[in-house]
Amino acid sequence: MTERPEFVRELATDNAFGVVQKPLTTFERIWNQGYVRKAAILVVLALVWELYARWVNNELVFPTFLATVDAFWDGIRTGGILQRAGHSIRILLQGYAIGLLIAAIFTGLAISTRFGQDLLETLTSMFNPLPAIALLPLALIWFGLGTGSLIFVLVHSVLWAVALNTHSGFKSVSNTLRMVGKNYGLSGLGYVTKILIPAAFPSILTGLKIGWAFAWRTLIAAELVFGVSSGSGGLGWFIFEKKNQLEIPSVFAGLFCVIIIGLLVENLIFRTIEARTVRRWGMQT
Amino acid sequence: MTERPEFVRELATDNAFGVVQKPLTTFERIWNQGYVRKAAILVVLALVWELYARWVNNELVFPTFLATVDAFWDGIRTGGILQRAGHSIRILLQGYAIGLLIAAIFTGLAISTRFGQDLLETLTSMFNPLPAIALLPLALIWFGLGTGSLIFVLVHSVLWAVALNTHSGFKSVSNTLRMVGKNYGLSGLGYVTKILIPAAFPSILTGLKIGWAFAWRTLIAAELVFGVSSGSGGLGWFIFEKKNQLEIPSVFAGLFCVIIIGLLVENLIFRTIEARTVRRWGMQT
Amino acid sequence: MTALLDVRGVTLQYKTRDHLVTATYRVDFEVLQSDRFVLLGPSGCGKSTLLKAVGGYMTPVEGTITLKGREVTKPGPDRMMVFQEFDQLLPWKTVKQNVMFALTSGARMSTRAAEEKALHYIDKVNLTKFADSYPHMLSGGMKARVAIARGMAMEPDILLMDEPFAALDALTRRKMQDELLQLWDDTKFTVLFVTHSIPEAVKIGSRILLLSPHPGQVKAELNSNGQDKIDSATGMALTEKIQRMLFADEVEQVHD
Amino acid sequence: MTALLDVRGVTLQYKTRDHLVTATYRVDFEVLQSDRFVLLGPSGCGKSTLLKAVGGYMTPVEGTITLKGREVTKPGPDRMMVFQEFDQLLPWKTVKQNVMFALTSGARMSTRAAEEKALHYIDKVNLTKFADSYPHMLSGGMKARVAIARGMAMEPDILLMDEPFAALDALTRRKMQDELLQLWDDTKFTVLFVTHSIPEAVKIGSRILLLSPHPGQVKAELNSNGQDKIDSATGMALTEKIQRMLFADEVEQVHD
Amino acid sequence: RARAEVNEIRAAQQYGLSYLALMVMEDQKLIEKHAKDGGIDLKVTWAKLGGPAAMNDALLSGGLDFASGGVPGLITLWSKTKDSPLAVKGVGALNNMPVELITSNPNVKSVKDFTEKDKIAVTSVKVSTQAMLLEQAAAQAFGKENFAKLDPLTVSLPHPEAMVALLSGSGAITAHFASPPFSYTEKAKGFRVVAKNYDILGGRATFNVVWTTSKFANANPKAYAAFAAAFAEATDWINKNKQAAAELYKRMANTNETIEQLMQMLNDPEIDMTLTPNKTMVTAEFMEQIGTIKVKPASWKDLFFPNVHNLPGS
Ligand SMILES: Nc1ncnc2c1ncn2[C@@H]1O[C@H](COP(=O)(O)OP(=O)(O)OP(=O)(O)O)[C@@H](O)[C@H]1O
Ligand SMILES: Nc1ncnc2c1ncn2[C@@H]1O[C@H](COP(=O)(O)OP(=O)(O)OP(=O)(O)O)[C@@H](O)[C@H]1O
Ligand SMILES: [Mg+2]
Ligand SMILES: [Mg+2]
Repeated sequence: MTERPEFVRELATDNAFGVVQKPLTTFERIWNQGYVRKAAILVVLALVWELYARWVNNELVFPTFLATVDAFWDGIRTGGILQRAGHSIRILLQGYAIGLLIAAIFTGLAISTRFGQDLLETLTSMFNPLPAIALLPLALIWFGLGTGSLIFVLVHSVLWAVALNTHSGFKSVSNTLRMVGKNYGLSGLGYVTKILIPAAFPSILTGLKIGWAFAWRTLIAAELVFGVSSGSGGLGWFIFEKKNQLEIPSVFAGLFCVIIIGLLVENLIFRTIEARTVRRWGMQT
Repeated sequence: MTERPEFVRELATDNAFGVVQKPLTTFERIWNQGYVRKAAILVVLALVWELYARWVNNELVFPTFLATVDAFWDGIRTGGILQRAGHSIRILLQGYAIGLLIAAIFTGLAISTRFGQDLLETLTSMFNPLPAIALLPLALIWFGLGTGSLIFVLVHSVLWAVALNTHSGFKSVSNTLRMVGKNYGLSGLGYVTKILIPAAFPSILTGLKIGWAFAWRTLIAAELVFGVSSGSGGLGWFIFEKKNQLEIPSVFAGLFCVIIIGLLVENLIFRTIEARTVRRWGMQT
Repeated sequence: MTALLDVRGVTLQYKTRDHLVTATYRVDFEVLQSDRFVLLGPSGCGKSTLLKAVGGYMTPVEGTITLKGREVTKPGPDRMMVFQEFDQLLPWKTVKQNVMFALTSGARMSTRAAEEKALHYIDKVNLTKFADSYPHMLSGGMKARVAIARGMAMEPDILLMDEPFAALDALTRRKMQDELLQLWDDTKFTVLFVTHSIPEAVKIGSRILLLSPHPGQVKAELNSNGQDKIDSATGMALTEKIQRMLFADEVEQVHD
Repeated sequence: MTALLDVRGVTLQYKTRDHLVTATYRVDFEVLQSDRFVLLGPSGCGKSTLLKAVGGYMTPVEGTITLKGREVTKPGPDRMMVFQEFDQLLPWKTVKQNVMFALTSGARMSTRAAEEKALHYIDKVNLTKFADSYPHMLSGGMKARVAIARGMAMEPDILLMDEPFAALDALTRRKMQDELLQLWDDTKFTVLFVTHSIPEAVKIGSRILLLSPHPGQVKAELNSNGQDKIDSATGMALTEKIQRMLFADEVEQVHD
Repeated sequence: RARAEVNEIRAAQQYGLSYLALMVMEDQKLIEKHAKDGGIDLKVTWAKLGGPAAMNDALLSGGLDFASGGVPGLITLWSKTKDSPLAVKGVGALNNMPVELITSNPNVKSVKDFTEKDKIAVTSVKVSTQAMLLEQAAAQAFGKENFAKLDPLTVSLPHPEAMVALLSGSGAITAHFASPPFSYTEKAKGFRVVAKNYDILGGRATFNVVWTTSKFANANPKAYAAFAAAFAEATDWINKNKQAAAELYKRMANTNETIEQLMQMLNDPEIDMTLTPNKTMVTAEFMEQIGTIKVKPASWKDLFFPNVHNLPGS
């Protein structure tokens, strides 16, 4: 084995470090756009819906995609589906916000005292499995009929899911980060908001998403049961009414509206938050 | 400033390192038991319930805790509340299991391909906000009246919450652990089960808890819609029946049963899992 | 002159479900004002644990830790800590924000003053170009340097450093050591320093505590003037003396 | 003799939302069978990145990496990696299980054989007493040693080690270095080794690659026989020669 | 060639004494008996459903053969399906039952006296039988075009909750459009009846009906005939054996109501268990007037299958 020669080299200068990119094909470049892929998925789903509905061929049970879009369009022009949706969203946001607030208080307590943690765990395991109907009597006592009761039920559907996720996120925060936070002399609210919340943000975001979805579910279902007075009424009521009149395409139009709102919220709001926070911070890939 | 003297010491022998404990008072020792604190919380809650119900003083709206326990006891002895609960739990477990399975498939896809991720994100944001009523027509077309449809609705309530949590957990797994897993030549299923799942276990556990709770909610509510086909019917139908018979304490006894099951499952199953996994591994405090 | 930090008979233990680990056993030492106090000892002997106890993160099962005459019960910004772990930077803040945040919330400084100071120390650790990068975009050594900058910028009563230079290359390490000594010359702060390197201990420390292997007990306490002074009695350089002391029981074994 | 590992004109870049960081620029080197190849360079110069690229975790934007004539495209157990990070152990497995798992899934060994081998190497890194502890119960240096045991137990074609000894005290470090050389004597495996310590590079390495500061470029490649040989031309010891080369531009600055 | 008939039929009840006839059919296996008489073997599956939504979906998707519910529900279904092969029609009525608007507000003597302060509970706003009765009452009181005048006062509330809310005097509602047994309890507490379906519709009126699709009836004439015969026999049996019927109900519904309470209902002269559809056309005409259905049936016989055409319906 001959010894390899040693060597010393000159370095390239600073301005030589350009970006070197392997070129992509046009298809790759387009396909790399998330919204293109998602749009493709949506188109396929719509197609499957259309074809399956045609095959089922029962407008009264499962209308086609086109009939639904038609009814949706109609609902926008004449049926005030947008006002209905607006009405629902208004209530939803109130319930969501209050739910988040209470979840914040509970998890704040739970993280700072052992008793708070026991309390949160016990309450969550007790109340989370209870359906909205179980709250009806209390809701009626406390808020009477109407928006108050609806919001109460919404809070119930948001609160526990968000609290569970947030609390579990808090508990998973690395010991080192906790120690760093304490080192700065942070405690109580400052510690929670400046250390725990950002550190547990991926979990919290998931909680927010789940809470958001379940708030919708609950709202739609609850509008049928709870104190809808005929003047107002949101999307849930719209769906129920149309269902009773057997205007099934309109029923699906109502649900379609929920789906669209879901897609918009996910892609405009949650994605943006994700990109600006956890993704940017390297906390999620 | 006088220089401090240097020194060299003899070491104590190995057997000197006993456990040195500061003694705890009896109260502290008892209070340190989690179940004691939780029992205390439960007692206080029961007391609050009892007192508030007495103050409201309206058996038809909000029966007292004692009346509920009485009715629960009665339900066990004569009303077959336990069989009803058993019936519900059987269906619930089926729906839960299937939901978990599908969630596993979806997240498995989502973590291994970019397209899978888009698919999961899109489907979740579309379907998660839809209430069970929206699935009624499809459920009936596919499964007819009966358990099949109930399970379908249950799957819907479990699937998305679990998938969201699991997926977000997977995405938060540290880059180093991912690289270690890949280094062992793991890929596909092995990579997911041996690296991602344990690494994301805190998130997954939260998903399981939320899924469990929402399965209950959905089941109770769905049993009202789907009712009973041939046979006894579950807890949801029991509650509906009793409500129609205005036996409000029995209604609360049904809900009480749900609460007790919730507490049992949390404290016997989920706590144990937690203690044996994430807590033991130092992944949660 | 009374001690700034007085560690007296401190036994530290970790209790886990199935284990009880004694990390240090009846350790005592005194750190005086403006000491550069070095903890030296083999891996796993309880150096980090001791530092955490001084930081207020652990309560001794036996013995007391007093700082300026008051018993240490909880963490605080008067004892700024540089941890051994790479994940000690807040991932949601850039390099600059990480240092600034320590200053604004720990030292209660105004944003402007904090920014100026932060940039000053970031420059000292040679990371000006990366001031706006997030921690996950840094190499291991760069993260360590940010933590050092953060610790130094705080200018605390006592700085607790756990192997801060372990991830640094020879050149950067020397620079950082010099910066630390420079800063000490300027402000005469007190530092409690854990290291694995004997030459570093000799260079940085004014007083060196040697710990025995797990569980850590005090083996010796020595003075240093930073020059690897020759011991008059034995004629050995300090480095060698320490080496002998630490490796005493092992030398034969290694040569087997 | 053809190269086992051939790194040719490799440029590595990190693309983030608002930054593009070039970590290494057109680096080439060849690692022969049974080389103990050391990467030496200042903090942030791209050593870890280079190692990750060889590990198959990063694709060069320019240039190629070939192992045994085949281009590296993905990670695999033939290139066992010891990372720089402390969190490289699977937290849900004990020390023993961590090593065993690598063997059973990476090297496809039977459980019995894996257990025996795992215990053997755990003993070599002096952690027998902690074989049933979980990683979160270990000190920084102990974690590093488990990772070393795991890497060595795998006996891969090529072992990639990123500052494995940085967290170890002088004594433990020396022991580990000796173990590594001992193992090399036995099995003549190939190792690609990143370190910050020049003496360590000289002791461990048979060939040393010097990298320039960020972004890393090849500055020199030197031979070593582990004895800190005196260069016949300049009369300098190898350590000194390397020191000069690395610090060349900086010496005045440091002395300012 | 006649296609072979189904060997299983599925029928659904809702909760309450209204559906007693169906319970009798289930308990005494009357359909099976009549099927055997007609020469086929039939398995019958009974479902209990909580509400009309599942009922409709199940029937229209083919998961259910016989559904039951209120009159407006049948009329809507009929109108929506009359031009399709499904063509839903009634098999027969379950009963005539009084449905009464009961108020706790002493100032309300008739529907004209309701003010914005009042809240009227109906099972669901606008679409339920009760809501439609209220609209008809309003149309009679304020003129046809003002049929919706009282709608803003209505709130959706299931019967049990509504009754509790009324009795508890919480003020959440001041009136409840109730059916037995809830109306009994409320009247017993001294609350006043201000309107009643029998007055609004002009006589005894059908409350609940059983229906199926023409598709099913045409394809399975024997099974249909067996159901119809069983239905008739069950209705007959109840009228002849009230005590036994009450006991049967108590057993089947697993209720704690006493036999006396049940007998009180069965003996109530206002309640008839009869197959004959009554006043269905009044509702149908009203629904056409307010545009809920586009075309009304030419006669009540359009709404029902021929097996009840010989009865004195309306
Ligand atoms: N995930 C990342 N995203 C963006 N840039 C990165 C990332 N990881 C490393 N870098 C950059 O790449 C360069 C080289 O990093 P690398 O970790 O390879 O350095 P290193 O030589 O290992 O340094 P050290 O000795 O400090 O560990 C650094 O300038 C760093 O800022
Ligand atoms: N969280 C923990 N739970 C249980 N035992 C622990 C924990 N952390 C450390 N130990 C144990 O305490 C002892 C001392 O650990 P420590 O981290 O203080 O060592 P160290 O001196 O800093 O070592 P190193 O130089 O390797 O960092 C070790 O034996 C270790 O096993
Ligand atoms: Mg340590
Ligand atoms: Mg590195």
